[in-house]
Amino acid sequence: MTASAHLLEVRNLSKFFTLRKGMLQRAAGHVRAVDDVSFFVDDGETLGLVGESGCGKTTTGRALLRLVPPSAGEILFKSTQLAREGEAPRLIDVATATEKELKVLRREMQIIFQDPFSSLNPRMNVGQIVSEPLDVQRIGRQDERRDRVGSLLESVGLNAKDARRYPHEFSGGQRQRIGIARALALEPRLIVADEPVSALDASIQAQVLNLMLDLQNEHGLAFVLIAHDLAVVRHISDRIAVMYLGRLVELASTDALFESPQHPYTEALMAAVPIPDPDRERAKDTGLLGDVPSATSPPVGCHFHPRCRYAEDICKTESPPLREIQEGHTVACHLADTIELRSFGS
Amino acid sequence: MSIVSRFKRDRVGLVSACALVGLYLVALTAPWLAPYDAGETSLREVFRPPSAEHLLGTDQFGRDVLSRVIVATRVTAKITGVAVLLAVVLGTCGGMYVGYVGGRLESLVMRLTDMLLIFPTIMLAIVIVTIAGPSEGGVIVALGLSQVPKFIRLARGVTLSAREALFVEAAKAVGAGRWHILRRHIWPSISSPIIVQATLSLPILVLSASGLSFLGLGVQPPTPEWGAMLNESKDFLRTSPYLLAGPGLCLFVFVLASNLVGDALQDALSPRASSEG
Amino acid sequence: MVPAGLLLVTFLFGLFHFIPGDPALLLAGDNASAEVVEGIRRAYGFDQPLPVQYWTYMKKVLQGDLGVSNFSREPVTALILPRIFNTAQLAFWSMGFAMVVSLILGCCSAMFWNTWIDKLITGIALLGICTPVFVSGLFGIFLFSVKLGLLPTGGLDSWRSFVLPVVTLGAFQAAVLTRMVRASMVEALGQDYIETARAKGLAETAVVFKHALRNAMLPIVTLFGLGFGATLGGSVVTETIFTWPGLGRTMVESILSRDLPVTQGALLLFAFMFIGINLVVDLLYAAIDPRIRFDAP
Amino acid sequence: MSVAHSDEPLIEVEDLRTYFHSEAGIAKAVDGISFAVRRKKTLGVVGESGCGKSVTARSIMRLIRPPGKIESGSIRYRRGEETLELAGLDPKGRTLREIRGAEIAMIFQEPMTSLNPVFTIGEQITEVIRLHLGAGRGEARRRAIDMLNAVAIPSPHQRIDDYPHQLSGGMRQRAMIAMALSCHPSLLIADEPTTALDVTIQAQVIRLMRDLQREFEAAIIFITHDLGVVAGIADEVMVMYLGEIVERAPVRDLFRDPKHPYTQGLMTSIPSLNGARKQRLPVIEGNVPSPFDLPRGCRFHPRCAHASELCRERAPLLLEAAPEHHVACHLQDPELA
Repeated sequence: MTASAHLLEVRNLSKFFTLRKGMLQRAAGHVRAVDDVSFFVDDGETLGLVGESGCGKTTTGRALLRLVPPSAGEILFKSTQLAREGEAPRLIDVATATEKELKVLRREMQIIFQDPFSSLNPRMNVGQIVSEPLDVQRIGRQDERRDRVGSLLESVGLNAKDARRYPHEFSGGQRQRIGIARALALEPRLIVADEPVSALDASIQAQVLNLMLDLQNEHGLAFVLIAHDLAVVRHISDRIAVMYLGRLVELASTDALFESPQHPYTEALMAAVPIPDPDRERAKDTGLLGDVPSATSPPVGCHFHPRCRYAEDICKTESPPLREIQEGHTVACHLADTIELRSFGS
Repeated sequence: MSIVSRFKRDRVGLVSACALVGLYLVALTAPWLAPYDAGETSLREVFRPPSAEHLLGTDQFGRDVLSRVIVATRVTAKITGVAVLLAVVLGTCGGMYVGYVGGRLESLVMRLTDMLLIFPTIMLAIVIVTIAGPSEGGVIVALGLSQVPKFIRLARGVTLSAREALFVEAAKAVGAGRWHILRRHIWPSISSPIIVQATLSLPILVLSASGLSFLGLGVQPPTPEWGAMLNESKDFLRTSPYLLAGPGLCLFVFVLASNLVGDALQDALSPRASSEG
Repeated sequence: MVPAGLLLVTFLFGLFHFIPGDPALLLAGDNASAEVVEGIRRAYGFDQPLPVQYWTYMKKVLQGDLGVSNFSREPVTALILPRIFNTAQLAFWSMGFAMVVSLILGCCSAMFWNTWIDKLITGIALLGICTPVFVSGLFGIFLFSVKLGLLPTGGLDSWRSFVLPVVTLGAFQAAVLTRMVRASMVEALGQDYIETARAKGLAETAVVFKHALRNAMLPIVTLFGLGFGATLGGSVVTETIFTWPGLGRTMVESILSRDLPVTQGALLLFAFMFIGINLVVDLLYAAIDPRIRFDAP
Repeated sequence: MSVAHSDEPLIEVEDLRTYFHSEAGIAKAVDGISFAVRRKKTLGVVGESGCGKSVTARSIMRLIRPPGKIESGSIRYRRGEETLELAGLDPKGRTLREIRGAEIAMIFQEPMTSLNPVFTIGEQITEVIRLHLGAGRGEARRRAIDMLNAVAIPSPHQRIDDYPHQLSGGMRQRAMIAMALSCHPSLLIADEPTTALDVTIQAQVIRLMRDLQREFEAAIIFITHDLGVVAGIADEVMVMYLGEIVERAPVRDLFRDPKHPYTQGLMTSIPSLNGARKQRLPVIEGNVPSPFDLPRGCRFHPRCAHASELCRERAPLLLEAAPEHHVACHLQDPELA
């Protein structure tokens, strides 16, 4: 394995949940929350992961850090911490890493959460919250940690004195900054950001997005940004992966995806984004039918076919494989070559 | 606003907390406080109605009721205090453990506690007393064990919800181990609901302890106990109804005070109150 | 239900063995001769291996044979069965009283939340839960039987015998349940769908008694189930106060006189009553909660 | 304020103040707002959390619960020939109950919790039909099925007997809309009706509401925090900040030419589908102040890049800066600028 590999490479990741019923907890069915998903992330880039609720994007994000143990697949991370001094980084599979390795890996991959209210322990003050990673990993002495917490808080736009205050004294945007400071404490190289701005007001959302961009520029951080808001994802992602009912349906660079979406679901998703322009918003046609089907019994064939206006017979029986249409642009649609989809490029 | 200051502003809670503390002080100093020896019989002084000499009168053996009531405070305080402690320790440890570990053991324990919870406290206590024998120790064990299912349930519930909380996931994401999470995140969430439940269990235990004694299944005579005293008094209702007053009133005050303290603590510690304040 | 029953019978079987001392000695009494004890040991099969004893016991219970009383030498079943009816009557009327009172007071309290009506009702309920049945019962006897001579002090002769026990036991449960009904109703009245109901133009009574109460009924059914159990438990004390010829008093007397077969039988019947109530509650709950009714496969 | 148009507005709110009294002080959730809703038109209300947009809606419905209270102001509702003063009515009284659900209906953000879980959607829809239209059981059921059909719920004959938990989020919100429109109200108040829904479902629901408005000829007050959503449905938009209206204009004027620095800030700070990528967004600095501790002068001044001494001292009035375009900013006041 060479050092030139991607920072993170996910191969055929799957996560099944077993539904249990009754007193004896018998297995009553499986939910394929994540179904054979593959992608990679390079150093310093942002990969956006979009889809509607229940598409498996959050489970994917948690599986990357093994907060949810994956059912199958590999999650290869290029670790410098686990490599020997002076040697090339070592590729390690997060899915099968030992507890010890995992703890070291935590320094290199971190997560920030959607809900800035429940992700901070209300009984701990901000200083304790932000220094928790340092305490757990036993980094530095007590006073060094305190200084570090101060500088971390300042780097996310808060005051070092805020360390003595409690989460409920802060607004939503400020809490999200605290969560980011905690994630930054270990100087990770990859941060999984799970809907980091969707609980925030519009004017605060921009502040947090700016902070993420600044941090990326300063530290060369890589992000996996999980979000349902396409405009947000487009704004800070280099490449975007679209998920539907546990499967990856399209993956491309942001520009390519918007200029020539290849999957009808991507098109529908883009068309549904509300645009703050009365004339364009009213003129547009959002022709997506019906609701997202239940994840416990997804449609046979292409999961999307009952809602797809282009669907043909083959879509009802055969599941489309993911194939590369252009370099770096993959799509899982039988009809990708035959149908003409709208462009959303500027 | 802090919990202490919220509690302090609750006048009723404060007064009842003082009353409860007062009762425990009485319990501690009972032998010195009692004007007479609680066990001293005097055949010349049977059934004296309340007077300056015997504020609550004397009973069928000529014993001073006031002194007996005071010493009984000590008995009740001891029994219920130790029983609550037993239930808290066993229930909290058990509940936290099964809640955190989960799996088969958890479902087994929870099914068992669910089953035990459908039996009223006094029935469970009666069963255990039947086994352990009617004595002070037996009553303590019976009452303590009868409350354990409640605490297991509570501790497990809080542990489960804390375990699912995002801040625990965040802690796992920075590499925190099981012990760190239990100590730093789960234990702090669990302590206040347990304290509230313990205070709310106190009146139930006081009632059950005196109920057992009333039935003759609790503390045995001649040890003074409110329930047992009430049971004895019932044969002399026609002639000496004043015998009811002392133990009845004490029971009422103890139960009222502990109920009010429990309610006040619940209000002060509930998350709703802290988010509004 | 079946596993619970099995567990119970096992437990009661174990009762003999949990109790310190020789079971045969217990049955025979303190001053029985060695031959008598030995005879009992053989008669009861205590000399058999444990699994055999267990199997015999199970078989007997299933056949309705709960053994013979140590003292009266009557079959336990015959001794106990008429008592169950008396206890059931007491519990039934007390619980009925408690349900009616607590529903009315609890709903009133929630409807006039934080007004003087609410405070009055919660105050009365608080006093109620702080007065144990044996205090209020004795006081009732003193007032209505001794002083006024209106009602009998105990026993079971006419409808007048019911008044004091039912009211004493019922009032305590009513106080406990009023607080819980009120809490459930306050909770239900705080939900979003209440705002929807008000936005539809419904009168406040329809909002409270249709939309809120129907939802609050879910926890209330459970509470009433637990309350019924507690009433049965409370009947033990109540029967002792009012010398009521019920199962509870029989059980207490048997414990005091160490009449183990009777204790066992009474406990078994009590336990089955609790389990039965629980079962009814579960069924009722499923019947009124559409989320359970329609999720079953 | 003069009414420029011949047709009189359906609802006229004047200087409405709704405060919440608590131990921490008085929260002025709505503090002196005036606006009008015209028949068959949609008024969009935009603002961030805590700006008072939901409290405004609930004040009109008189659904404010203690410790909240309408302190002053008037809400005039035109009902045929007469004009009713909603702010003066008894919130539990008969007149208001006749209006609620029948003439003014409301839908809420969370379709899961705002439908009663123990009644079928049919029972919940027929309840309001029978209450206000006096219809019989069969007639009400027929109407309910028609309404479910109108909101595009597939196989309404079966769906009508479903409980809320058996429907998806989008279907539940459609059922809510069916319930709200079932008595043909003249005003529908929609409080963030699409916020809890996925984008594709949101688009469907908004389209549905636009179609239904034409069919049912109802006026709508549409509350949202999403400028994109409001652009798609409103005829007129008012932007609220900390209990006050900062700008009110016809929808095209507002999006073409936002005049208040707050409105401008909101528009530039959201990422768009065609703007520059990976660049810092222009932001409104700082946080929304606590409602218990409102800034003096213009409430937006601590976050405003153009704030002057005047802004710190004196609160601006909502004035007409262009035809029908009202804005509350000293910079737009010709006498002061």
